[in-house]
Amino acid sequence: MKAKIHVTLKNGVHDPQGQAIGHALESLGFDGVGDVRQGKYIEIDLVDSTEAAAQEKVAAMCRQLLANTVIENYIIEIDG
Amino acid sequence: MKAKIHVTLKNGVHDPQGQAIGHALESLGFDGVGDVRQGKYIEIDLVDSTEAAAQEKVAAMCRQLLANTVIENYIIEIDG
Amino acid sequence: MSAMTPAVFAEHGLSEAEYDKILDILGREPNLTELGVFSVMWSEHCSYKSSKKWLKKLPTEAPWVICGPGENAGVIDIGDGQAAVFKMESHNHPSYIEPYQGAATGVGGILRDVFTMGARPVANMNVLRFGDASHPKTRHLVAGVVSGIGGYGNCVGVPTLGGECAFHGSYDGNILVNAMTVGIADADKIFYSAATGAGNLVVYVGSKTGRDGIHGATMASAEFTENSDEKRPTVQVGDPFTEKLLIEACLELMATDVIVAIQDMGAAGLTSSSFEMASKGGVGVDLNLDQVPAREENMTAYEFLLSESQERMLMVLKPGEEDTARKIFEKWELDFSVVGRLTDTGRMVIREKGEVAADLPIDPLALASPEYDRPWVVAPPPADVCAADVPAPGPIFALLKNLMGSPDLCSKRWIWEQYDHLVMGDTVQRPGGDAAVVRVRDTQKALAITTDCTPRYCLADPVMGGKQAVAETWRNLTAVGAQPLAITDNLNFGNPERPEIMGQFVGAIEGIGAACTVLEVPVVSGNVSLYNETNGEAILPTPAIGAVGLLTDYTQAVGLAFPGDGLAVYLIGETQGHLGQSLYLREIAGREEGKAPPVDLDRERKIGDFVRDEIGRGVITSCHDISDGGLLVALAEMALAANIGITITAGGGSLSDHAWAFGEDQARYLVTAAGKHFVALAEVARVPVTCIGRTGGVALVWGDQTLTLDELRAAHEDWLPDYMAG
Amino acid sequence: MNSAVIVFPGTNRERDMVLALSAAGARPVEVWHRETRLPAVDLIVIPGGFSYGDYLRAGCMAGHSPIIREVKKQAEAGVHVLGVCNGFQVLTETGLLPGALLRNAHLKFICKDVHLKVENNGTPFLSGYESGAVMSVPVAHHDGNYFADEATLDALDGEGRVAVRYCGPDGTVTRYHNPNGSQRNIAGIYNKRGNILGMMPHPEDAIDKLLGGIGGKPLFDGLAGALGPTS
Ligand SMILES: Nc1ncnc2c1ncn2[C@@H]1O[C@H](COP(=O)(O)OP(=O)(O)O)[C@@H](O)[C@H]1O
Ligand SMILES: [Mg+2]
Repeated sequence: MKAKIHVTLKNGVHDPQGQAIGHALESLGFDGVGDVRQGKYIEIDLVDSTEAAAQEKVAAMCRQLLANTVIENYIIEIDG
Repeated sequence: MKAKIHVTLKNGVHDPQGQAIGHALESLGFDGVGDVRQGKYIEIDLVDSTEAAAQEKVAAMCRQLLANTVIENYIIEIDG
Repeated sequence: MSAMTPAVFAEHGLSEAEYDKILDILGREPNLTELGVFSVMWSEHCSYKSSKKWLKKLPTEAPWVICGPGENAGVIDIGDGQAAVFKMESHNHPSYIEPYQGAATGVGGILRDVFTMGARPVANMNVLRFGDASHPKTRHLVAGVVSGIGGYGNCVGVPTLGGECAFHGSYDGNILVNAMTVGIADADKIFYSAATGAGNLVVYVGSKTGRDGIHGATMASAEFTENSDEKRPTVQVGDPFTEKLLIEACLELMATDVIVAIQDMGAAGLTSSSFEMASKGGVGVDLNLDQVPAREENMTAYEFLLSESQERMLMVLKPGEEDTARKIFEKWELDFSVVGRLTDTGRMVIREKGEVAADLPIDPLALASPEYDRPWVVAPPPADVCAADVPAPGPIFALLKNLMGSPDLCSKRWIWEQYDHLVMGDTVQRPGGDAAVVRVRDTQKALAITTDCTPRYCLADPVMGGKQAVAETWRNLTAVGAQPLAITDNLNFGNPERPEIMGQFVGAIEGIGAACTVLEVPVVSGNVSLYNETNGEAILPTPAIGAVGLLTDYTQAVGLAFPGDGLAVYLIGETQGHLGQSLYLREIAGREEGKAPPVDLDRERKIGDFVRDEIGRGVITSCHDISDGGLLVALAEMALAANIGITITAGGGSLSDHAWAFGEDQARYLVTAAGKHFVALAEVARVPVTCIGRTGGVALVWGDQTLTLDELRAAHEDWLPDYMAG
Repeated sequence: MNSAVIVFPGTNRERDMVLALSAAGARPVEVWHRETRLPAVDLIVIPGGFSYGDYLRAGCMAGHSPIIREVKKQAEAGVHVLGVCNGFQVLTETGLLPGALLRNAHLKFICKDVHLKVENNGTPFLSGYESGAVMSVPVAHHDGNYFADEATLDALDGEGRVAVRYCGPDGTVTRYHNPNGSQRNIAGIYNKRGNILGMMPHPEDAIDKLLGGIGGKPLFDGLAGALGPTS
């Protein structure tokens, strides 16, 4: 079983990296580039048998380690 | 229009961040954690009108800037 | 209809009496934006309402002080037309909530205070206090804070040269992160914040403004929640890259002659910077928020004024000079916007979308802020601890090894190896010694910098603890051969509304003031952090001191490593074996008791002046002051630094061994000296001196005890990395 | 000889580098990244720092600066190019050198003295050292973990293009002396032609006995000696 996790900055939290990427894309000549946000993408192989168990475990991982819920949101997807 | 880009390390490229996460999860008491890989997730707002145009443009962005193809793969998804 | 209910101003941290004062000043009810402005201007953080009365007692003057407290940072003369500019500031609460960003933005903020005054930052320091090592949150907080400090300082390219880090259960729910920056400027090109000249333009530069750090409590008002489904984070995210550009752009602009006044936007952002600048210069300001670069859409006046977005500055330019300034900021790809104009009305008029969002008199807000004389009591002095009642559960060297591997005394290499301490190429003495030494580029001079505080002494005896904190920094500078010049302080205490906490505060200030006077190191800047408590449990009183000294010739600096084999090692100062409040008592006997060691300031001065003179003459060739852990710990540190052992030939005489070895008597140094006449020199100067042993070999040897350097090093170096590895 | 030190937004070791080059008589001038022309120089240096904050990937945004086109042109024409730390990262990002620099294996920024073994002193860069010599210089980086695929590593080794490796004080190359996880302990590499050197450690911060030692000094003196007479 595989968990795919997206950790992104909450709305309104300053994202200097995303901003710098947007800037760089512009100076490379790409036009029509609006807001750019950068987050993390984490894949975890799991040996759990049920999707529900995996979902719950990964949510705990996110709260405890993978995301800083003061400034970040996370989305979990479990692939069977 | 929004582009969602996943940039991940190629197979065979050592991923110390993913490994460290795996280690940390174990020491937090999570069991059954296998391989962990960490990548980047980038969202770009685009003003392009067609999905094809956006796709092509973002692929160019990835080649030129967003991914280092020596070590990274990228996947692009365009949301209309 | 009036929005001003007691609940609303209470949410803004204003008391009823304070609200009445607002009504008096305005002659009407404030609108919500105005109330927000009052709330931040009159917050403890910005107004110093509990501490002001006492801060005035600190000595702040000396012939070499160019600018004392009251500006963004203190400024002292270091000769040859140059000045050192420095300050320390706390970021305790944000670092507890989000350790990486909290610590990082703390570094960013103090850097801005220093380069705002025209100085190029050349050194960062940090004072850290964490909870007990066994507390479940401690490891995570240490990791986050250290990487945040490094992440910011390393990226801006200012070396982080030292600081301190200790652990105690009183910080479990309230860590301390105090950051200090030192910069160098031309003494005749210091920039101040007083805005003058009605008609002059007010300019905003740096990053855009977002909704960062607007206090959660104020969000309760419906007006500010309608656009946000998600609770807005009060954490600010630092952008060290933009800060680096801001440093370079500001210094480039300062080299031209177009700035009237400049101020960083720190706590309370646009509000406090504009009010302070206007108040100091006695002018009014018309501000147009439509011109403020915004990162988010539909920001209200309230949000613009209270945002604590980072990496922003406000300046007043000389007439007709916008283009010069604009060009420089465009080169560095930073936002630049004319946001207002000075007036002669004495009022702050804030407009948004053509409407007046706030119209406030400046001086009453900035100057007539509340000032409290809070009740205070002095805690009864603790009973003393007598060495005979303190056990020595094992051979002295075994105890030494335990102490050297304890959280407070272990090597902090794991921390400072994560800090770039070499960038700029002027680092003479790296972290790990008594004081950092950094060369002043293109001169022979160097600055010596150190931070210190012993909170357990401050708890036992705030006056003595205050004296000791200053004396120890003074000693640290002396130990590298520098002439101490001035200090900055960061006064971290609990809730000042509790008389016993206020008593600690008052006592510490008295002690700091006394030491500053005798040791001739005025306070030129500082910061106060109160309400450091969780669930009614206050932190140990922690008045952190940052001190700066001068070496006229950096090649004369000495370090703590023994310079060679076969050298006599001398103990300077008197040893009484004071074990009260010692680390030995706490770590070995598990007791936090006793009186703080007495500090005799005149003796400090006499002994320290002798040591410094003999370093300057090249007689003393290595030096280490004796502090936490006592004599043997200091000796062990010198041996480890050199990888040279020592055979100890002295002993405590009438003192018991553990009191002699680990007592924390003040005003002491260990030195090696060149030439045969050192003892005679010391005797002539009436400075107590004893030869305690001779360097050589690869172990510490005392009578029949031996401790190899390898074994000692393992205990000393491994604790922190092992702890952090979990 | 004359040298140019490229400055990007976020570069922060240009002062150190200028000091070291000046001390060796290499007459450095700083060149802002937006310039499109370089002065006539014998050596181009891309110094350390955090160009563009190292956002996205260390060195990647700087690799697209206008001046880099000119650096490439000059390098092709045979001008010597030295990239240190962030400069090395820029050189790999632009493809002037093979491989990539990943996050340190222990994930932490690391600032400390390391020992380097001179593997190939047959270029102006390392002509100031004996072959096999060991120098002590500091590292200060977060992303110095050198990676390349096996074929590339074999080629680097086979062609003598590994310039310096992390080692112990006696020159032994072991995993224990590897500060960042770099493959084969690689600290610095040359391009095929030998006129480009990228290295993570900072020789410019080791040119003065009283400020951390002189392990890096022969690099600058050697460069000045080898490239000096031509101009
Ligand atoms: N404990 C203190 N001792 C001396 N001066 C202090 C102390 N606390 C604050 N100050 C001075 O008061 C002024 C305001 O401090 P602060 O609000 O921290 O400045 P800023 O707004 O620049 O962060 C500064 O000049 C500072 O040096
Ligand atoms: Mg300030």
